[in-house]
Amino acid sequence: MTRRGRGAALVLLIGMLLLTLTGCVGNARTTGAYRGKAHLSAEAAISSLETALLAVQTSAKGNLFGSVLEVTLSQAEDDFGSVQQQFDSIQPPNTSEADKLRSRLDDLLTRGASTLADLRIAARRDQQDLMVHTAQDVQPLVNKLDALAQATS
Amino acid sequence: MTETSHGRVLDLNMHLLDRQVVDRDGRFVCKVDDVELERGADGAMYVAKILIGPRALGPRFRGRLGVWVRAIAERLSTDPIPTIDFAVVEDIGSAVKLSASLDDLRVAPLEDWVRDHIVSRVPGSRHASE
Amino acid sequence: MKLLQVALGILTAIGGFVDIGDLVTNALVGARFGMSLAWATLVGMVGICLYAEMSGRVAAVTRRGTFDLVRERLGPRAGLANLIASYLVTALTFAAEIGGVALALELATSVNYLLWVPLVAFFAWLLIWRVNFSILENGAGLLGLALLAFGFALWRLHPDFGHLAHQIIAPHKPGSERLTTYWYYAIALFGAAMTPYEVFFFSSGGVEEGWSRKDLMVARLNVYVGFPLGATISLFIAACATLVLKPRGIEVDTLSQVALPVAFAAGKVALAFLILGFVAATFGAALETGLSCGYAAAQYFGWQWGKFVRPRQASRFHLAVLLTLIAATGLVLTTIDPVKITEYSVVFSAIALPLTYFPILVISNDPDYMGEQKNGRALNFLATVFLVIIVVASVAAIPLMIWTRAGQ
Amino acid sequence: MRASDLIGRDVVRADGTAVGVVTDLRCVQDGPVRGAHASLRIDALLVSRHHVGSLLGYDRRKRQGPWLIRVIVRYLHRHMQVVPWADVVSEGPPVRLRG
Repeated sequence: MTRRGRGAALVLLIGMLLLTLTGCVGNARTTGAYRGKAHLSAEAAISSLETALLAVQTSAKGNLFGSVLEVTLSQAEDDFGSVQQQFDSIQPPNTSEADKLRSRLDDLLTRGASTLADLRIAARRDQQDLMVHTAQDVQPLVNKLDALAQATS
Repeated sequence: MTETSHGRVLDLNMHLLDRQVVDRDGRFVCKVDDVELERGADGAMYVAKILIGPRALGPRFRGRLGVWVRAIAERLSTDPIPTIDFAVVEDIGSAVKLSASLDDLRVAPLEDWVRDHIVSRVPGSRHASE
Repeated sequence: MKLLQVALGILTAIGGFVDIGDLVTNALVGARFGMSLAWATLVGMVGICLYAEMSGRVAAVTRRGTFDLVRERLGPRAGLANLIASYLVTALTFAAEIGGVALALELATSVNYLLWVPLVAFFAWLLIWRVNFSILENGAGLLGLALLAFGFALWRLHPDFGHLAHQIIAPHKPGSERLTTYWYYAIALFGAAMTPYEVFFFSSGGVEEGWSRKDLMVARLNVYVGFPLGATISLFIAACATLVLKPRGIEVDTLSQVALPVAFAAGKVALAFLILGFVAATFGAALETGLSCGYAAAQYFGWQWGKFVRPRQASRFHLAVLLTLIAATGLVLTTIDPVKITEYSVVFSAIALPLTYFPILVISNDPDYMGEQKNGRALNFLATVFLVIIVVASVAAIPLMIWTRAGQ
Repeated sequence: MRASDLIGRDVVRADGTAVGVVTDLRCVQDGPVRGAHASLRIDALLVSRHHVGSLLGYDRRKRQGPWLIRVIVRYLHRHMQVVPWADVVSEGPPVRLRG
């Protein structure tokens, strides 16, 4: 490779790296693309909810330190929050199907976020029973997100 | 490297250039960044000195990088390029072994500067690891 | 006494094998692909054994460090390009390890990892500055054995081992994943198992300790027994994730998710061991990567390097390590997720691998240097097969990274 | 003159036809004593079409393994020749050979 070629390759590499690192969101021009993004968001949301649920279940068995529980829940909440934020920032195409999908997923994400916040609060206050009780809301949410993910795949 | 009837044979680029130089106590001195050739009285060319440092290595990078390295290094130092005379070379093996001591050679101004101005000021720099 | 020494070496090799890259990548892949990519870890394991054995032998016979020889065989220009690339990858891994230690401490204390980062960095520097190398290596390696908690958890999960084994032997890509993503993660696992810094570090240690041919037998034993057993821990991590995380649809992007299966299956004591193992493995690897950055630069330029001389006598080496430490710590403090740094660092390791593997392969065949100790025919055949694999993985990695948007 | 000035220099015959570039300088340790040992005398030039892979050593050793690398590098340097220093008329650049 020539010197110039190598320099160009390096610039290209760094550019591509930045692109992948920032993981840009942007617009979804077609309903199909929007469905694809909704699908990915639903799956990521499921991952965070299931993580929280697994942590609560493990903690209820007496298998988890308080510190690990707290960290896991707050990370799950953070991840969930960024999924929600990313999905909200996508400009949906102007179709009724997209609008319907958006409101459905948006609703689930809002409920999920508040459930995760409740779990984190209960965990920090050491209210084990309340936490386990709140966690009962997670499974139905996951099921609905799963149904949405199936429908958009 | 082979021995012939009239002396050892070695390929300069492959067996000498870029090889580690160690002093008589096994301490690392430098790399053979380049060597100076001298024309003998008989007209033949002989290896005279090891050249050290960015001003020796820079030109070997070739191209623009070589020019840059050399230009920057020349701006930073106007002293003559550090050298080691081949008279103190004891052996050429997987390293170039000298018969002299690192302390007498004074060929690494950057090492001296970093030692005197930075490393020596950090507590514990004079002690061996525990 | 001799036996004890050999056993200690092997145990250290096992505990020292796993670092943040193995922890994250194996759990991540297990949760997404089950055991269908375990073959990549196994291929990487064979590769690192070959590579480490050759470079250990080269170090013992020539008493020269890897980059010393790289410059000699590739010339100053290609050698410099090689140094820069390998240095950057190792420094990136260094940052990932520092972040990993901080994340593990966050799990133990629930204090935000960013507050731990400066402390971890300072402590790492202090140990590099003051503490003898074998203590560092053995301590981190032995404590790293606590990661066997993954094995205990796996046993407690009562899996159908036959089924897991079948998934490994007859890999089948999950239908929901694209083929490009599958191959991208195959390269990531390969890079995680075959990180170049392990080899710089291993052979530089050999040069410093003045290995002779007799020590070579012990080193070989460490490699051929310790590394495969260490790689088994990687498989345990993947299996735990396969059994606990995958059915729940959990995608791994935090260290706590790596730990959850163990707590879930084996309880608090196992979890405590695991966190200890996290800290030891990542901290040990942080020291190794930090030193490796210094080794690489010092060996290329011919500076005095190493832990056997006083810091005063290896000023430029210690300065290089310190500057790298500052840069790596700075990178982690930008709040880029250390787990993300790790995911990239393993792929970049795979990309940079041929740069050092190739010269080592050539030198281990050099009759001037190696004499009777040069590679045999069978080894050369296997090493050439791996050269092809390594080059293909390296060349394919960047297009796959772009195509799959880094495995999304 | 530095060794690096000579290495990489083009080599031409007296009639101006190109021979290749200098890839290495073959030395014999039979010169006048310098310090405790005889000096290294440049005895010959290794001349090939280009540099790539020359330092790996396969161009001058017939049996160094592994096979795959050897075959490739030896093919790249199939035109390599050893030119005695006595044949050099001027060091150039370019290096001029007699006859």
